Amino acid sequence: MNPREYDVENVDMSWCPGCGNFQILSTLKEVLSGLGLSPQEVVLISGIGQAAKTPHFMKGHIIQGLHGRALPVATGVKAANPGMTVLAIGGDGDMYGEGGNHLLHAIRRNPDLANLVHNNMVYGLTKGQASPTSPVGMKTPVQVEGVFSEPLNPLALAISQGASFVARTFSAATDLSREIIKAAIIHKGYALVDIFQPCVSFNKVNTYKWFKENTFVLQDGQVDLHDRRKAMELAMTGPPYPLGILYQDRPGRVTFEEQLPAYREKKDPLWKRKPPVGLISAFIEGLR
Amino acid sequence: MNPREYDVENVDMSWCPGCGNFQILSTLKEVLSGLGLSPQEVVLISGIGQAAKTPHFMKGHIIQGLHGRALPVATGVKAANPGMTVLAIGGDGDMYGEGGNHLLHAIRRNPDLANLVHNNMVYGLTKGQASPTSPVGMKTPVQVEGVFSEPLNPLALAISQGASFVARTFSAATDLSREIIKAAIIHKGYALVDIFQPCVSFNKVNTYKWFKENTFVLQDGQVDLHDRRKAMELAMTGPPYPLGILYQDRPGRVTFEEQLPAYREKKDPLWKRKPPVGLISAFIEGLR
Amino acid sequence: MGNEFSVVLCGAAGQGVQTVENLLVKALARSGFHVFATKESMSRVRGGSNSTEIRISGRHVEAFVERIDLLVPLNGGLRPNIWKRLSPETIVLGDREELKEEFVGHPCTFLDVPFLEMARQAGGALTANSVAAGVLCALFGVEYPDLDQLLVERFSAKPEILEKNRSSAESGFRQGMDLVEKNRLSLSLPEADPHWRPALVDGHKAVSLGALAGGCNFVTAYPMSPGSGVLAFMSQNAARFGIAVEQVEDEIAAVNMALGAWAAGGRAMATTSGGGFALMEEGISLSAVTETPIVVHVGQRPGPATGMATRTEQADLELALYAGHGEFPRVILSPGNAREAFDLSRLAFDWADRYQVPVFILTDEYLLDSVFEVEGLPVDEGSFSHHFVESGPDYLRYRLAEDGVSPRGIFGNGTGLIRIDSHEHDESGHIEEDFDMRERMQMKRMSKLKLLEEAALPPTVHGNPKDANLVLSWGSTGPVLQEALALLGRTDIALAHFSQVYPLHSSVLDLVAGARKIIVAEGNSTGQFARLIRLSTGRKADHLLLNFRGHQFSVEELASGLERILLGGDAQ
Amino acid sequence: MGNEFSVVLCGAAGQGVQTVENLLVKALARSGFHVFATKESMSRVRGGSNSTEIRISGRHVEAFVERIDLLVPLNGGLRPNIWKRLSPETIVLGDREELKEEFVGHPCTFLDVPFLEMARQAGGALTANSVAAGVLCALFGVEYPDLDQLLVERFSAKPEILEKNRSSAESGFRQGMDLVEKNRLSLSLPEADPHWRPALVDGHKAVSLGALAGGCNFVTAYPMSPGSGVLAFMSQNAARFGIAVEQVEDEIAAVNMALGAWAAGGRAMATTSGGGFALMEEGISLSAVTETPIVVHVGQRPGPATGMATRTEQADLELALYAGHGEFPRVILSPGNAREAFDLSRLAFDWADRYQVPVFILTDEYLLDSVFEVEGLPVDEGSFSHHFVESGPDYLRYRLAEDGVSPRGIFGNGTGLIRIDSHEHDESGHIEEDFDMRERMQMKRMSKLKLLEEAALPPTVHGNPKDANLVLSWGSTGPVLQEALALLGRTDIALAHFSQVYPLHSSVLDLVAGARKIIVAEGNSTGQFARLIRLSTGRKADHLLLNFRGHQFSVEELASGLERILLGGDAQ
Ligand SMILES: Cc1ncc(C[n+]2csc(CCOP(=O)(O)OP(=O)(O)O)c2C)c(N)n1
Ligand SMILES: Cc1ncc(C[n+]2csc(CCOP(=O)(O)OP(=O)(O)O)c2C)c(N)n1
Ligand code: SF4
Ligand code: SF4
Ligand SMILES: [Mg+2]
Ligand SMILES: [Mg+2]
Repeated sequence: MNPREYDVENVDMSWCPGCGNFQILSTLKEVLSGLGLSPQEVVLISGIGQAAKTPHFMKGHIIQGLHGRALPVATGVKAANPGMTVLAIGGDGDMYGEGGNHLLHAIRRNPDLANLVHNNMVYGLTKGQASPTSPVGMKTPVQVEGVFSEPLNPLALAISQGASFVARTFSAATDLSREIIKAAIIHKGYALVDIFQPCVSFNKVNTYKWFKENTFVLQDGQVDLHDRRKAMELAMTGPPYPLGILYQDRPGRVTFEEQLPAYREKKDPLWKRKPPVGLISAFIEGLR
Repeated sequence: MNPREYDVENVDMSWCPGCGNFQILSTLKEVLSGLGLSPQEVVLISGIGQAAKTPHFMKGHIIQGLHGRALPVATGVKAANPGMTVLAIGGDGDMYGEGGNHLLHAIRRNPDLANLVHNNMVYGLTKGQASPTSPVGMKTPVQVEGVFSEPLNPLALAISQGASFVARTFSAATDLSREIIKAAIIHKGYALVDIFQPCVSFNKVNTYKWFKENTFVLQDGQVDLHDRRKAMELAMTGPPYPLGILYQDRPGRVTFEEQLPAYREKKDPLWKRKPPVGLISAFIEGLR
Repeated sequence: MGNEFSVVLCGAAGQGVQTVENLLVKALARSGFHVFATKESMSRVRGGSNSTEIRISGRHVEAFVERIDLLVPLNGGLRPNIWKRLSPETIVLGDREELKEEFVGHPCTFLDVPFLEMARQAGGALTANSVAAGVLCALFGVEYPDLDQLLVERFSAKPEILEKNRSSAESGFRQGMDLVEKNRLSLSLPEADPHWRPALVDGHKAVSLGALAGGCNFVTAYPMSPGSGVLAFMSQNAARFGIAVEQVEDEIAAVNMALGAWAAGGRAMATTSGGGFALMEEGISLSAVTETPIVVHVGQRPGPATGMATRTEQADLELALYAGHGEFPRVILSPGNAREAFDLSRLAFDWADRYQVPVFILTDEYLLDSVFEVEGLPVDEGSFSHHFVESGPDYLRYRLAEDGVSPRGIFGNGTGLIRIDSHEHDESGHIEEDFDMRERMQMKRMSKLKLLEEAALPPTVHGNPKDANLVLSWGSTGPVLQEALALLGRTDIALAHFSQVYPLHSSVLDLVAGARKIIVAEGNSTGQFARLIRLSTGRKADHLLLNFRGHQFSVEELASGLERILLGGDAQ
Repeated sequence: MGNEFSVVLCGAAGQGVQTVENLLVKALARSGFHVFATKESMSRVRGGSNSTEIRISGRHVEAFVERIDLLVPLNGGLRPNIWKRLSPETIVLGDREELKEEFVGHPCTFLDVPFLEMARQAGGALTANSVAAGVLCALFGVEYPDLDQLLVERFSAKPEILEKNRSSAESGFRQGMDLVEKNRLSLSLPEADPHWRPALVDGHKAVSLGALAGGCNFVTAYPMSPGSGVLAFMSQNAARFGIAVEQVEDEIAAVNMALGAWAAGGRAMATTSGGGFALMEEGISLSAVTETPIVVHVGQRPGPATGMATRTEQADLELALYAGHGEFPRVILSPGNAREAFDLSRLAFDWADRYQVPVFILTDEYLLDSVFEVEGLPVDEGSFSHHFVESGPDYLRYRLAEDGVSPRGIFGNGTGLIRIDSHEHDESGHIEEDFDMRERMQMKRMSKLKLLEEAALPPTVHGNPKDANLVLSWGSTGPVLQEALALLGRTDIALAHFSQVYPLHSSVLDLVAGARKIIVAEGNSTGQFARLIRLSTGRKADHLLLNFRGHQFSVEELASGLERILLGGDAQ
């Protein structure tokens, strides 16, 4: 399939020229079309922020919901309609700030979805405040004396809580990104992809140059994909920060939706169902 | 000081006989009195749950607030009144479920408080549902086919995000608990103490016996207190689970309240202050 | 005592008062009596003192009465709310070993029944509750095999426990027969109807079963009393009915996951209480702007904040009415008994889907924890329909439909792409900042209110409201009020019970306009429903009968309150 | 055009329209003109088209007008809301290089000014905005040194940028003088008052400075437009004023941290918008039951959900009015201009502390993003007082005080222990399940409403409402309405502007009772304030003037709307 099938016409593109989001957008289109998925098979779910606008700029079913809340929405979608390919997309503020609790518990729940986090280490849409991943010392219009809190380490967090797939890439490393996002979508279970993404308007610290100089690509053999402890070491490494898949569960782990009683006897998505009136009546009779 | 000074008279003790909470309560009284702190110097802040009732059963200033929200309240108290000794107390549902996002970000913010989590691996007050730390397979009135989600690992979480002090103890190991809780209170910065606590009413899996059989006490020399990577290995270990202080920052890390501009020129708690009328007037004049 | 009994059992949490209630109510109903049960309990796992009231009657009853005919205190330390209700007519069946001198000097009739000793002899002190069940069954003429059958049904999974309870119950039954035969206690029983074999349904089950009948196939919740009874029921029956149930990390996840499920074609319900609902409000607003249906069950309890976790109140009406930022239509249903809870919960799903609005089922702890008898609960496939469409290539999620309802597509059902968006958007779901489009979309969403108003359910009116004094109530207060009016036996009072509080049915205008005095009875401290009536009709209530102590009104309390008002005085 | 100008500047986000506004308004005010500025912008960081209106007048003005006398479009792609406002009298100063044919055929007067070329010559295309500032200063008779001084004040930190802007402004100034001197453009300027030297305060600053004057020393927020302007101001001045400011992880943390700070003796404010406020509701309820003061600033924007992030609306009144589960008193303040925003924000802290209730400052994007001139803002120490006590050994946090206000102790201030609890509790703050205590405590908390009613601020009335048509407004709509009435010049209309909407001042009853027609003008789609008036007075508005397109009413729109209503027709 051609990535152009994911293009939308006449879209009012509201990202800034030069923003790393553009690279992620086109990579994503390539991956989806490369997987032979039609836009009708894909649900793109996001919160609020610049990254979270991604679904508006491509074809596919979309839900742009509330800031921070993409993951529970996506989990609900996947669980009600397991045949869809579900992606939860958002920024670092969205997924690690407002949505931090959902991240923690989505990891534990392990729904089969890919979670792409455009990590620009800043709040883009609200004009440049620190995000949970902003480096200590970074000055912003709110953190005028520089960020004080330790940056959140999303990969270590995910690995520490048993995430099924954990990876990091860089928006400008398009080949790597393509490979990783593809693997994340194919992966059965919750897959976190943290994507370093320069925000040219507000992040003057973590620029294209900075990301290039402060990352390295993990080579074959450098990682034992299934070793959680080793993955944790890598996740705690940096700068320079490793890019690549840090951890992936061996096949076989059951996903959230798979264990739901709803799919034990029938496999239909929920929209094809009617209430089990016979069973309900029988139950009520049992209450006499 | 005598721990009895922390006793309250005529208290309607609503915990079940045999509950691990009793051990934690008396340990806590011992520690506070042992530190020579009077109840007037201590603020006990909790959410909602059986563990979160602890402040009601002892002397001290208390704020029992909302389920899951003890940490931001405690951070606010400490920042407004840094002279107080502040504890944030709650259960595993409280701190790791509803309050998960605050935990993540309190760790990053590093206020000087001790966070005691009575981890009974179940929701006690609401009668036995799974908590974020319930083991896979545990059956409950809601998880009737057994818990599916991976249990949350609070220690690994805390260490992965740079927590300043991370420890685990067991309610029945009172000597160890005394030592650890004391160290956590003395420690300058955010200190997480996860306390294994049997819930005799609802958790039939993680009993006193189970905890005894599935824990071991870390010995001197087994831990390099300041090595985050080693601490992470320990945090990911178990069963049997290590008890003890897994990690502690070297002295010197600045706390949240210390970096606030409010305390740069004056050290008074905020209640002793009046608005800086001269500065405000001058600022307004500058707007002409 | 007449042809009707009010039996109250008290005991500490953990003493099994609950079990006795279940057994007894079922045994009595199977014996042809009309029954109703309601309980109140402290917020603790062990200890304290909880009580349950069981009414045994020759006619249908479904309200809390103050009066206690027969009291069975399984432990000492009765709380003031029980003491207050004792009268010289009250018979107490108590164990002096446990109660010691507690009842000495009280003007009730005390009969010593050695529950503890009998339980010990039958196998352990833990089964005093089954002894009590046995005694009471004997007193009310239940056949022993019927009780035994119930014990078997209940404890079949644990043979050892079954045996202990059986022998305890049996020994209790013998003791009861003894009391009757020795004429130490003679009750003139209501007449049993051998054909009466109701289903017994508490509020939790009624809401759950109604939801299931309405096609609910997805439940999300973070446990919170009293909303979590529905979570428990749904989890315990998830495999039976083939549904998805998830206990989530917080209420925000509950509402968002439910919305995701609806968007993908499921029929989801989040269940909670006021505090959890407060956390869901942003999500409710998301439901509104995205026009994604949602059903939320809110079991009310006293607030503010933690308030009284296991008690009842009707103080979250306005919370639900104005929940969420921005303006949008919604539906609030407020069942008064199990039948209404069932019917309305079913309807909630149909309306949510049909009108693409949030629908709230507003119950309270009293309703949820009360056991009602019902002849049956109708379930049929015919009444069910989906209201979504197959999407074509030109599908527009937010088509400016004339009636405000844009056909809703479901991912995977059709070729069209479904774009759901939380901003103001154009017809296709793209972010839109044009002021005119904003106006049109806001008007489109609000226009659904008209459809909802047309569909609204009328209140149930008892008596002739024309020129009479009209008492208004909503939710669980309705049946109590109805019995209070029957007790008063006055023809100058009519009653309107609202099982839907928003939007109100158009008949309310006439109803209220024609009445002499308007009295609103509700379980809160400020008269929230009275305010809604004033807002909708212009008519200010002449009197308010309010109750915010954490327990439902009693029949007697409402009756005397009304009497006082109608004697003059006591304007609000 | 008369003795007054409305200048509108348009440009893409990132083009510096904001900077021109700041410079120009200040330059004009320093030159003795009366000024007012208001802007509207798209929710994006770069591109799009935003606009700012600057009014230059010989008398005090503080409202948005539709009319554009002078339009300066810095880029092409004007949005429909601007096109609509152009008339044949409008003069456009535009750069044909940038605008191409955009204005061809439009009936306005177009003057080509090569902003881009001039900027390029002065050092870079990025300073076209300073060229425009220069041109406009020249047209309005600002002395060049005054403009230069402002440039120096603004760019002093970055010498290179300063120089580019200086030469751009200078070249613009010359071009402007040229236009005037060549008589291509002659404006009959309002008379400047050499003694008029106002302070220029936008809504964000007014709220912030008022809060500071009220003793605010702790600010918590999660960024959300438009509430985060206050966060930015407070952070940027935290060191100056010695306060604590924290950007937190979410709005729930914001409200809880603020409550912790108050409990410990701080004076904290959380600032947010409707969606963030929705998330705070459980926390508001915590404030209520624990009787811990809190101040929340809510900058309204259109909802539901994300709605229009950078636009304005007045649709969260009922959200604030009924926020939080359970029932409790609260205060809602709704300033209409900078002076009110300052005064009320100061008052908010005093009342929160004095009555131990949540106080909401309800503003909107329009108010916050508008620049008002004020003679001054009064700050003095005399008006400040703390309302807490030193606790003694018998201290009871929830003493059943007669007026409902139990003296509030602070940790560390005294020997008494302070027990703050979210359940229903006894006087000492211990969990209490007694029904009578519940009633007493709920009544105690509610009784503070009486104190709040007595303290409530009366509306500002213009004209004589007796037997006249009375227009009611609240918040930022007030000043627009006031100017609309002046424009209409009718004596049969009076106006009441409410800067406090809850509780309402008792004079409202008489005010409303005596009026001929009641018209409510507000920025939402359902008439929320009209509902509140009906609820409080029984009087239903005869007409509603509503605006929910995402922009404030204009003076002209309100004037013509009123005229239409008074000509008959158009009942709500
Ligand atoms: C409840 C709520 N709080 C705050 C906001 C305001 N808000 C919108 S986007 C955003 C942060 C954006 O940062 P990030 O998620 O990192 O995305 P980016 O724009 O950087 O891609 C915030 C705070 C909101 N929409 N909703
Ligand atoms: C917002 C909200 N949701 C839910 C509840 C109900 N609730 C009270 S305590 C509790 C869980 C208790 O579990 P935990 O925190 O582990 O404490 P424990 O009782 O086990 O000590 C819950 C769900 C609540 N009070 N508030
Ligand atoms: S603000 Fe930053 S993240 Fe947002 S579009 Fe612009 S460059 Fe990208
Ligand atoms: S329910 Fe469990 S945690 Fe709670 S008091 Fe009882 S034993 Fe302890
Ligand atoms: Mg970001
Ligand atoms: Mg627990």
